[in-house]
Amino acid sequence: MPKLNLDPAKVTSARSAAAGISQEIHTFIAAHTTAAVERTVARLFGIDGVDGDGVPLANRVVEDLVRGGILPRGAGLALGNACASLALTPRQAAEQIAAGRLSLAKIPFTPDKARAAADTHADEALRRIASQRKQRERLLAELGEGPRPYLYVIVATGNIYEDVTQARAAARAGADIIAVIRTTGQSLLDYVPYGATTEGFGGTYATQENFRIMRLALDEIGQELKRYIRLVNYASGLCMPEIAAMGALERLDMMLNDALYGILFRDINMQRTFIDQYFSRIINGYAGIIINTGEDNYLTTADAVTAAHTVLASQFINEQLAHLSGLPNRQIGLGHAFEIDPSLPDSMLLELAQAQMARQIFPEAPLKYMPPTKHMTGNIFAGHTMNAMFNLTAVLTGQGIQLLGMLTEAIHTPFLQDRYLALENARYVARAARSLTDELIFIPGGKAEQRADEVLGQALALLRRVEQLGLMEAIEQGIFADVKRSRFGGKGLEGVVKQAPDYYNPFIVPMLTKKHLNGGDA
Amino acid sequence: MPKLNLDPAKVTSARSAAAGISQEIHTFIAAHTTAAVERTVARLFGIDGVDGDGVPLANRVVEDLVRGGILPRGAGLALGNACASLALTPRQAAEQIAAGRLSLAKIPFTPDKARAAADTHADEALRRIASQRKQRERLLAELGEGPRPYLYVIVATGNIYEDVTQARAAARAGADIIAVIRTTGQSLLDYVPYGATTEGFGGTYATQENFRIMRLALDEIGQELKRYIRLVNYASGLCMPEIAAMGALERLDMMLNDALYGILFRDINMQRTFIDQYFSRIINGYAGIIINTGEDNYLTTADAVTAAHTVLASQFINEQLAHLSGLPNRQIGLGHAFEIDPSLPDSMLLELAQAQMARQIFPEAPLKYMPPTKHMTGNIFAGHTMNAMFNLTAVLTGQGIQLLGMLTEAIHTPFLQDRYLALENARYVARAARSLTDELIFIPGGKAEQRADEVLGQALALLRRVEQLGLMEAIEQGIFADVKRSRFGGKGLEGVVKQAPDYYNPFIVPMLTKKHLNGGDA
Amino acid sequence: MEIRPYGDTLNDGAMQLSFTLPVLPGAEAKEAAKQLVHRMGFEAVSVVHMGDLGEGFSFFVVYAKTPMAIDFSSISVPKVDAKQMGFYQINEFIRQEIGRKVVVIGACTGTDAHTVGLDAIMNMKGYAGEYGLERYPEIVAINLGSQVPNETLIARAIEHNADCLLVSQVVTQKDVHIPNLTQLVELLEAEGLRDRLVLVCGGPRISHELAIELGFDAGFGPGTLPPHVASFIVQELSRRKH
Amino acid sequence: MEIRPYGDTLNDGAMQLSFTLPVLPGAEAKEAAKQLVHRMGFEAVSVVHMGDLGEGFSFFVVYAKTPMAIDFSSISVPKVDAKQMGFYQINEFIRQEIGRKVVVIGACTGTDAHTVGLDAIMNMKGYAGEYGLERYPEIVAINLGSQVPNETLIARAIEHNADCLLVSQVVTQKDVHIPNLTQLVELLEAEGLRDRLVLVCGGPRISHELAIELGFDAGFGPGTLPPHVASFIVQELSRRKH
Ligand code: B12
Ligand code: B12
Ligand SMILES: Cc1ncc(COP(=O)(O)O)c(C=O)c1O
Ligand SMILES: Cc1ncc(COP(=O)(O)O)c(C=O)c1O
Repeated sequence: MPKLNLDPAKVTSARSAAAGISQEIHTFIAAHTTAAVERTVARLFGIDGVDGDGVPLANRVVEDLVRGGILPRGAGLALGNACASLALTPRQAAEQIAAGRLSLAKIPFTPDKARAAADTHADEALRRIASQRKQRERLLAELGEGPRPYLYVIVATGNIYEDVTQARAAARAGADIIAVIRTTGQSLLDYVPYGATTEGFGGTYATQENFRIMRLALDEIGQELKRYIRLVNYASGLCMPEIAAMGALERLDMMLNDALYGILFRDINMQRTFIDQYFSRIINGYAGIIINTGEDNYLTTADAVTAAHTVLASQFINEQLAHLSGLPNRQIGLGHAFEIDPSLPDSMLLELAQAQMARQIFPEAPLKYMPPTKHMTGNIFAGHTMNAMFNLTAVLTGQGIQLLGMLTEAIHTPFLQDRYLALENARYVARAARSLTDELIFIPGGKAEQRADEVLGQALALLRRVEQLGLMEAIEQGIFADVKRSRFGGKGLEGVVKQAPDYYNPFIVPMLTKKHLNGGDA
Repeated sequence: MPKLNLDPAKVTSARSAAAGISQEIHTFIAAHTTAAVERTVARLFGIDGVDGDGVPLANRVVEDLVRGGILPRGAGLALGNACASLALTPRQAAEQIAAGRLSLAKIPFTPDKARAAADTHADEALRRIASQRKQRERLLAELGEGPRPYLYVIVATGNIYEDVTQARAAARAGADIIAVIRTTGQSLLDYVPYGATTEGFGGTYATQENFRIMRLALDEIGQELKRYIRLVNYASGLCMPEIAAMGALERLDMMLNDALYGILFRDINMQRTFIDQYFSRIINGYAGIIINTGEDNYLTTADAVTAAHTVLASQFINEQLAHLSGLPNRQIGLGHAFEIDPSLPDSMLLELAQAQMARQIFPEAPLKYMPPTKHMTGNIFAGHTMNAMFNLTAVLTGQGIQLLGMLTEAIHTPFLQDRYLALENARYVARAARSLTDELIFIPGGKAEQRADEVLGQALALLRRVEQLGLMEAIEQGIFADVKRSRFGGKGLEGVVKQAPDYYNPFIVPMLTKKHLNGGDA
Repeated sequence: MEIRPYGDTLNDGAMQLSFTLPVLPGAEAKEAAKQLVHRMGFEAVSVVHMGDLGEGFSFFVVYAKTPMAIDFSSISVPKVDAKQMGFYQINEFIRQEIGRKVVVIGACTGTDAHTVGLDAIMNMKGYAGEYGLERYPEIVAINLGSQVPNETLIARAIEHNADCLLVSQVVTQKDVHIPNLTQLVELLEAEGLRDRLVLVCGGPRISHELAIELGFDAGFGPGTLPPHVASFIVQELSRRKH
Repeated sequence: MEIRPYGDTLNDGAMQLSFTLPVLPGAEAKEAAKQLVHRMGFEAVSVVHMGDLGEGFSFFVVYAKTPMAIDFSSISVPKVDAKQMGFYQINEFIRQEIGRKVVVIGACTGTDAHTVGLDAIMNMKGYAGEYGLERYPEIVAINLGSQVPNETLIARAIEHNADCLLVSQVVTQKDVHIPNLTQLVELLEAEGLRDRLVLVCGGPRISHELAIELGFDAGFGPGTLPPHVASFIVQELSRRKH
């Protein structure tokens, strides 16, 4: 569907406003850390597992740092110090802490040794992640993958073993990507649950063991089908960087990771989120994981026609923040959605214009295109038709990642048959219409072009306003998604601390510089 | 969806080959008549009803003509003669014939009086039909109609009263056109059943009373909805002109009427069909009824990709034959269909190319576009998606009449809910995409254009071959739909007779010259 | 009046079903599908589609006829007991019959984060052309938003001396809403607050009947508009006063 | 092995239904839909959509759970009793075991004009990559086409001294195929021809079971290929010879 004629000057201005916004927030981020960031360092040092009360050891470590007042120095140094001083592995140290037999603040601090030990332990983690990344590349080369847009479906039974059955069946039916949806409420937990789980509501707990179980299942079926099947889970929430680390270790391929989602939609404190997303994205970037941003969510509360520009503005911000975390464009799966009220005339024209506009403004990004959800009703037949129009739009505009709509969207998380029908719908439409992408063009100056120009103009104006206000202030004023959040409100603020002058996170630099990944960000 | 670049020379050549084919057949037609044609004259003279054995009076009259050896002179003269000589109405004459009390051949023949009486009785019929036509025009002006493409659905319960319920519901759900499908087997009856009927299989008997019942129901609902609802039935079969006459009298708005359908798909003798179709179309033309040709049927036995050109070739022939019957382009609803195997790549591209090609080659014809049928399966969900793609193609290429696909096509004649879902699907797609028609263009020289050119070229070659062979010979060779029919085989040959030198059909000239329709064919 | 499903002939009993069976597709699977539907009492069972879902599952589309009928005249549905009033009428009613502002607190409770439905009822801008409760001059509407623990909701109710609680529950997988709603009633009873409050819940799978069953005063499902809810609240408050 | 429908958890019994009731949409109609499905033995009945079909009809989409299970191991499906052979094998079999050409006459009988299915089995060009019977050197295949009265079919059978009749029935509305197929068997029996012929029917709603029930020797449904049919015919002929 070649080229809407967009004003390149507007695109450049919008991008530079977003860069300004991101830079400003980055100054704040760079001076802070959070409980979650430090738990992540602990996890990457190999501190997995829970104590007798089921509390993750990583949490025990950070509680100990807080108690000892040395969280601002970072878990890396504290653990490095302990390991070096006491000749323990980080895991052993953590177990002793959990048992109440060790307190990190009480160990005399020898900065150089601490730092060296931290770097050593970090390096081990980096090697594990790098090897997972290389394994992905090997498998992709060996098995190949489906054509774009990749077909993305969710499993959400609440039980990881049922999820496996459903995921394997979906892969057979043509899915390229499986996302294991998370149970309600997990994003507000300030720790990551542990082990294989079978009890979730509207989704399945994100645990490292669940990641591993699903990765194994998908690798198996991928071998059988001779097609690499990608695995997705959610980073966003109070444990954003921790889950990103788990994903990196277990070779997830994509992660939901939005700089604003937690703030706006989960009332997580904005300072906490900004700091957490930065490190989580560094990890995603290093691991070769594609992030999925959540702009689709705006349109579940706001109107898709009048709020279209907020999606675009947020995409620009997410892109710039992602760049600061070292994510290359091809790992930035910006989100958008087919959510225009189907009772409106021209809804298909407007959707095509919006999708094509996003495609052109972010040409290298594997855009993640979300199906109709809020206008889906219990009329599964009408819903299936809407999904067909969505599938067509995704193919015609060359989206990167196509999350398939379910005919039962308004009813329940997908049944096995719902997902199958969704894949059948998408595959038929893609097969029938794929080459129309190169066959049809928009007339110059037509309604589609006018609409895209209008949305771009509004997004630019919005970004300029946000740049003036600063992002935090803008959110306080309720500029995004009609939601107002205070800088000091929301969940998780207590986990935010200013970095001490000698703060050190042994992962930031090597990850940003793509250590062990010969060929830079390859 | 503007303009494929088609070679106008090929179009002109194809049209002129079709004109040659039609002219040749017309010479044959003009020298013959059939039992059905003469029954039609009798019917138009007001000879409705059945005798004690349930045999239609019109059949009794023609049997009498056959017995008396005067069928070649035509029922018009014979009845005119009887009425003039015996001071009877045609109906009274027919009743006496049926009672065995009168034989037309036995009445001394006074040609001038006979002809004058025939003209008088014909004129009454012409006035009735003309007034129905004007009533339609009045209602259309008063009530208006839906936007194009008109949404066309079928009812086929077998019971005219259930059909009424279903038709009224369909009109409320957005249908513009209701077709009452005929029971299996009716097209092979050499008479028209009588009265209201409640027992059909796969459809409902076409009777004049059933026409009347449905017309009334649709007029009522049209008034309520302030939208004129069109009524369709089938002419084709052994009673083609008779049913056309009934349709004219009861203000049907469209009739299935194809010059070749009966020959190829019902093994009706070709001579019989050619003669019958000529007069039936004259009646349709005079009554302002849009004909629907049946090219879609080719694709139920042949492959829609490799046989695409046979559809186009047949459209050209149907068009030219229709012109010879005095049908203006805007009453020629040429048929075609969305029948490409959905498992093929690019099916949507090929369908769009074909539909757009037809649209351009017959710009004034209200093309009748048929939905997928043969690739529909019991998977109603997959079928509903195919129907959505069909609906989109219909809208994008500006078809005139859009026959809606049913998700249960492979299962049963439509349930109330099936039709509702079909209308909902079509209305959504039209609303969403209507303005894309003007927004998207095919790239010049692309696959769609190449495909259209290929099909046009093949159709031209085929038409040239048929022109050389003559249409009858071509059918004998099995050139259409892979079906071979002999000139002397099939049903109904016995009803074909050569016209006597004094043969007279009092309807041909006034109908062709649109008598009583002030303003010519207006 | 006995009624039956309708396909294309009155009382033909025609119905469409689709479902999955945990067996590989094949003649036996198809027969199993047919027998299963037959065993449910259906007649003329026609398995029109069998698809391979993979992993040893098959998908079926079935048409069948039920001989079952239902006496439509005997159906009665418990309905929210309140006269429908509009925005102006409701405010006037409060002024006349209650004589002070009505305090309403809303929340999506438990882990539910679906605020759109509750917002439709409460937000200033309202829904489908009807103002939300925040716009009513005689109502003090406090929307606590998403993922509010029952305990927090009760604490706020006490703090603001609320007249009415509005609870939204949208996620219903594995019936997660039932214990959550039940727990709220139990907590309120334990605190002796239940009778002081008009207790209302809503959501796409909530019916008035279910709400009553769970110990609420009213329940509102899909398509609810703010004045429906407000009408009930104020009339219930006035009833209790008298 | 007891099996139940599967939604997202083994044996959850989840099924989807849709149907129409002859009542206006409304709370009572929805309740009627729910009760009807409940009365069929379903549990957890959720009416997720009610649509207005006009003329006093409502459309419902329902999800519900059935407690019903089926013992899969007890299912047995009568199958056409013949070893599958290919084109060459079949012709060889005829040469070896029958020793003369086999005469097969096919027709779409009654008012049925759906020839595609029968043609798929008989036509030279065949279907889905398999030659039709006309291509078999050892078979004389005569296709009478559509809308053939049973009487005509029998007359041709006598005329050609047929070994086998192939009858296609596609239109099944109001079960019109049943009397039509039954009448053929009766006519053949009356003429004393039944046992001299291998009698086969086919069509999208024909199963082997139904065919047997109606007095045919075999029945073939959707997806049948020419060699399936030919394998049966020749083996049945050979069985009868011995
Ligand atoms: C929008 C949406 C979201 C948004 C919510 C944004 C927001 N701020 O609300 C986002 C994207 C965040 C989201 C997330 C999730 N969602 Co969600 N979501 C939806 C969706 C698409 C629409 C819901 C909606 O807004 N409806 C519109 C409103 C107006 O309708 P309503 O809620 O019925 O409200 C009306 C009435 O019910 C009533 N009402 C409602 N509440 C109340 C309260 C009172 C007191 C009264 C009087 C009346 C009343 O009045 C309202 C107006 O008429 C539905 C699917 C669908 N199409 O329905 C899924 C859906 C509800 N979500 C679902 C799920 C599972 C989730 C997740 C758990 C998935 C995941 N694991 O990530 C998450 C987690 C959320 C959480 N913790 O709860 C499932 C629930 C399945 C089930 N039956 O349990 C659904 C059905 C989708 C699906 N098929 O999987 N979701
Ligand atoms: C093509 C078609 C037509 C074409 C037929 C052209 C032709 N020459 O055959 C035309 C357009 C003419 C037509 C007309 C009508 N049709 Co029609 N048609 C269809 C359609 C779309 C496809 C059928 C088909 O060709 N299938 C492909 C073949 C290969 O499959 P098959 O028949 O199942 O055959 C396979 C097996 O069953 C088996 N088999 C079949 N026969 C035999 C015989 C033997 C001996 C053996 C061994 C095996 C065997 O082997 C075959 C190969 O595997 C179906 C809908 C659908 N998608 O199924 C409707 C359908 C069959 N038609 C239907 C109807 C009602 C009609 C009409 C009566 C409508 C009308 N009133 O105008 C007319 C009248 C025809 C008549 N007098 O019978 C209904 C039947 C409803 C019902 N259940 O009773 C259907 C289901 C459509 C619908 N939903 O309304 N139709
Ligand atoms: C970016 C992003 N993160 C996370 C989620 C899910 O978050 P939660 O688990 O809080 O519902 C979503 C929602 O789909 C999302 O878009
Ligand atoms: C032109 C035409 N006439 C008639 C028919 C129906 O004829 P019959 O009643 O013989 O099935 C069709 C089939 O749909 C048709 O296309």
